Amino acid sequence: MKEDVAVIGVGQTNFTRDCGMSVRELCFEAYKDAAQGLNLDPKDVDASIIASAPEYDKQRTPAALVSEYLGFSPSPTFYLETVCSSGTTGVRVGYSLIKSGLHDIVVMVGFQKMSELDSRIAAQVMGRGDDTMFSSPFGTTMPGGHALYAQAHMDAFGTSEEQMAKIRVKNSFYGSQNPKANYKKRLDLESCMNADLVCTPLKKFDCCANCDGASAVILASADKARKYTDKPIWIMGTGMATSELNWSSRASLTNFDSVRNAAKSAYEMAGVGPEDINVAEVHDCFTISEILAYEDLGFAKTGEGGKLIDEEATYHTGRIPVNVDGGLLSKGHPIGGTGGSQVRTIVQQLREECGDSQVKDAKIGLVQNVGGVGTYANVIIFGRD
Amino acid sequence: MKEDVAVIGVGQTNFTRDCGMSVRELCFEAYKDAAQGLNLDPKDVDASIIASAPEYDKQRTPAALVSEYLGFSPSPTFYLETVCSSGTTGVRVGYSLIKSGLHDIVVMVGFQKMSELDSRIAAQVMGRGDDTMFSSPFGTTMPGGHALYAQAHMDAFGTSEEQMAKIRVKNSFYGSQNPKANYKKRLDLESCMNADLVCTPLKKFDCCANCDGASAVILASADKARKYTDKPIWIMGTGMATSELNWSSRASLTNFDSVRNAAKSAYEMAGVGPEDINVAEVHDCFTISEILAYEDLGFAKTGEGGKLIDEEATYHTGRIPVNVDGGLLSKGHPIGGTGGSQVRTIVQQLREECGDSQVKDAKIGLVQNVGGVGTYANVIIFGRD
Amino acid sequence: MDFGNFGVVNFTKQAKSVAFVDYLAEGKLMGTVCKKCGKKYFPPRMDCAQCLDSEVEWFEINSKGKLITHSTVNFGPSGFEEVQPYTLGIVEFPEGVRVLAKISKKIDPATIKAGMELRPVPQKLNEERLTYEFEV
Amino acid sequence: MDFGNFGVVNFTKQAKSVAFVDYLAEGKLMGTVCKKCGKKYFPPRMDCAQCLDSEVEWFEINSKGKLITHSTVNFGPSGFEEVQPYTLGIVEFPEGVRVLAKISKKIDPATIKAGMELRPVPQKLNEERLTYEFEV
Ligand SMILES: [Zn+2]
Ligand SMILES: [Zn+2]
Repeated sequence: MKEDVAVIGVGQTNFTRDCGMSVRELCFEAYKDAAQGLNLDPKDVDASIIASAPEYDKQRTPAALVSEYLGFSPSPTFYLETVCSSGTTGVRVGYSLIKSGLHDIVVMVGFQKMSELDSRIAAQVMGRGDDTMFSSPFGTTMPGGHALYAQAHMDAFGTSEEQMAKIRVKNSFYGSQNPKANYKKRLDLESCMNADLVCTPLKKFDCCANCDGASAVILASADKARKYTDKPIWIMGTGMATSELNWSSRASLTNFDSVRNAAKSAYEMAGVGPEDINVAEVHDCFTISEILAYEDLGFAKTGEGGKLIDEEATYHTGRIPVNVDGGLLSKGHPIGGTGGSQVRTIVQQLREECGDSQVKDAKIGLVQNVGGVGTYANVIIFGRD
Repeated sequence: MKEDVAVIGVGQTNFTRDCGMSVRELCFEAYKDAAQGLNLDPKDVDASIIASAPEYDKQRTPAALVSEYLGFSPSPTFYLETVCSSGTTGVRVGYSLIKSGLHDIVVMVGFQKMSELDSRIAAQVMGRGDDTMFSSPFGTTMPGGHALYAQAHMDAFGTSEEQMAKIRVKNSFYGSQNPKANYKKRLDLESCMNADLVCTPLKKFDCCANCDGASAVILASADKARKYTDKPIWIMGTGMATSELNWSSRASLTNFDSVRNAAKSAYEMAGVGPEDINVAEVHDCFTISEILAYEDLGFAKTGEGGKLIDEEATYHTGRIPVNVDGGLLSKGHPIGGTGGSQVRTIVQQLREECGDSQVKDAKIGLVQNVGGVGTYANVIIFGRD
Repeated sequence: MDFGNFGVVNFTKQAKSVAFVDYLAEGKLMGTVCKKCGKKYFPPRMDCAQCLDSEVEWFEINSKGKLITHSTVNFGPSGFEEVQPYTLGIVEFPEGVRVLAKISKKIDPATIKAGMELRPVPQKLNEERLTYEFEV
Repeated sequence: MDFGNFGVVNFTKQAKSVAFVDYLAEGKLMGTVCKKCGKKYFPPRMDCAQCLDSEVEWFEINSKGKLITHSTVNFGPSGFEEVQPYTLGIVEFPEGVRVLAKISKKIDPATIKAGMELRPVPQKLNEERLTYEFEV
């Protein structure tokens, strides 16, 4: 195992519809959770990366404010964004800051406070993540964009609404066991199938909910990692890729090319393949997204993602456990806070701290985090000693 | 000289009050200028970093859009921000992406299109760069923040309004020779001294103007750099630091601690001192800022920045030439576009392409770029073979 | 005309490619092609990423194309309260480009299927605003 | 009360430190001190960066302090049209904190000088909005 850069701490706040806190306070809770037990003086943090999507908060340039509130100043800090995948972009850039020799300890804090926007303005803000000159004028939305992929996947491969519903049934099962999840109710197949249509073919329970939340990941060089923890989790590989933002330019509407490219880079760097992954967190902003992820990450053949959930292979006792913390669908999706929460779950799985949903003998874990409608993709592979 | 990461291309658009273009088109012009003569296929670009301040444009997540328009997809791209120093933060992070081994060629594109906001809303947006809970409620502004430093510096060291005016006289002299500058008029001491007060003690010509503009910097690993150019300009050192955003937390109001910390890191990494710098670009968003920069970078002793301009030591024939392209004061300040333009000037100086304002025998150059009121600081030191 | 005239809601005003909106006003949906390398672009653009060249010609998209995928949106962004639900579709045209637009309400949603033939029809939303949608 | 009640313009509503605004309504300008390590904070905060602890006590700032620097702003952000010009100052208090606020218009601007003694005076801007400014 390459032992260059390790995760030494992970944390998150409760994900909730209305946190009642200011952004700086929310970030503090996530960092405090991540730093727990580490005996890390804030002055030992060499740099911080603050990740979110900037449209939800009136505070301009929050990096300095969060860095100050967490006691990191005067060390460097900056803000970084790839919408919903901002958190893992922060982890990737944090890796490079350490591997390049610039820094030894880097903290990534991702957050979003979405509760102060009403849902229609939120839909407008999200729609502006599409090309505002040529696509937003037609009223494209985040669910609508994923629905275009869902419809194409159903037409091409016979993927069914029931298979999509089964994704949510699984994720709500694990969400009900996650004390930090926003949506804790367990859902059965019938409720998912009978829910209102948001945009064909996606129904209410096919969609994740926006919420408030923050997460933090503490990264360290090998030497420092061993000083602070006896359970370092190593970054084995990181891959990132982009798809064209424009609908006109996308070669495929039945998979995310960005995810395939990112996965290829990450597997190559880590020297492993999909068959070596013991547990994965994937970006299930919609149920269809988890099915696409199965295929794009190589857990299932193209077109056969639906079968994987039919076989219950992605439950924690299955062949390739996925989103056994509730996923975005049940945890909730605080844009900038999401990636760090995915990393947290994988790190906790590799440290064997996951109680009822612990995957047995988990040695290698994968995080896949997507920004926009497959626009950005990060795949990061983690391993333990 | 360490030959790890080189700048192989620099470019910028005209800086102008109203560019008449969309953001993607503006970025294209900057990149086209930077790539001129390089024979670089966009598919050879391994990653791109898009830098700006997000409050001026309705397009959400512009990184994907700009990356697509410039032909870089599917390579990774992300958005990054430290307000006015976003461009150099992008260059620093680009350095780390290459030095870490993740990428070989990284393009940083910084931009801002500010012309679609009226000036009072622009002032509000800029004021939100202060702490929105505790400072913005009092009507703090960018000029106001710098004015607090100017007043303190005058009270502590006897720095005069005339010394500040002389900074603008110098920078307007060089701005009049820069075809890409927004403000091309040459100003004399009298016009500067008699201009209207914006906020005491700063007058109209002590302040830079916001404008539209973009810049691009192409970075490469040593091997690739030599493949594409016979005039690589090396990154010798990069330092970055942050000051508390809150006025209450700042130890000094007569210098920028962030700049001092960033300079210390950059000098150490480069193995040089202020006496080794042949030419510098510093962040003169206000005339006082250039005086602070003289002191914080070690070109003058603390309190003696004003003397340096009295002695005309910072003209291109002087001891330590500073902002011999017009600076922000005359070029204009398109927030995210500014840092890349500073890097462009230093690279052109080290390549000896600067005509009338060329500094003789320039071998080592320095860029100092500040975000907010001394909140973020980048210092980057460049050298030629 | 500027980009503010295009679509139900638009957040952009200035663009070098503003002729796109002027053409729409004349009833034409247009893309661009790079004079140097021949690459076709939709959405239109005045700059070619391949050649870094900015010499382009306009071409019209007015054939029938095939619907690739579609979705009926029941909850739209602010500004779309009055028009929802609406159906979005992506159509591939023989001109070699794909286009996203609304599918006309004249078409019964139950009959909308991948592979069906549709053509783009420029139209006025009101005195100031222009768009295009897909009809049979 | 929430943070929306503080200042001429405020963009924040929710915060754990909202008692700051309630104290202002009672005529008190308050900071916080960490119960564990004794670090004093202004602006107040409910969390200590040094101990990662969230047990704090409030303390009042009501002494005379010394003006460190000041500026008269002639062009303010939107929302400040009616109140400009206004003078901002930073005052260092013997309580061990520095505070930014407006200097009262009762003070002749020509007499404002670094080192002068000022005290913070909480006040109502109107029925809903609170602030504090510096007076002699
Ligand atoms: Zn071409
Ligand atoms: Zn404490």
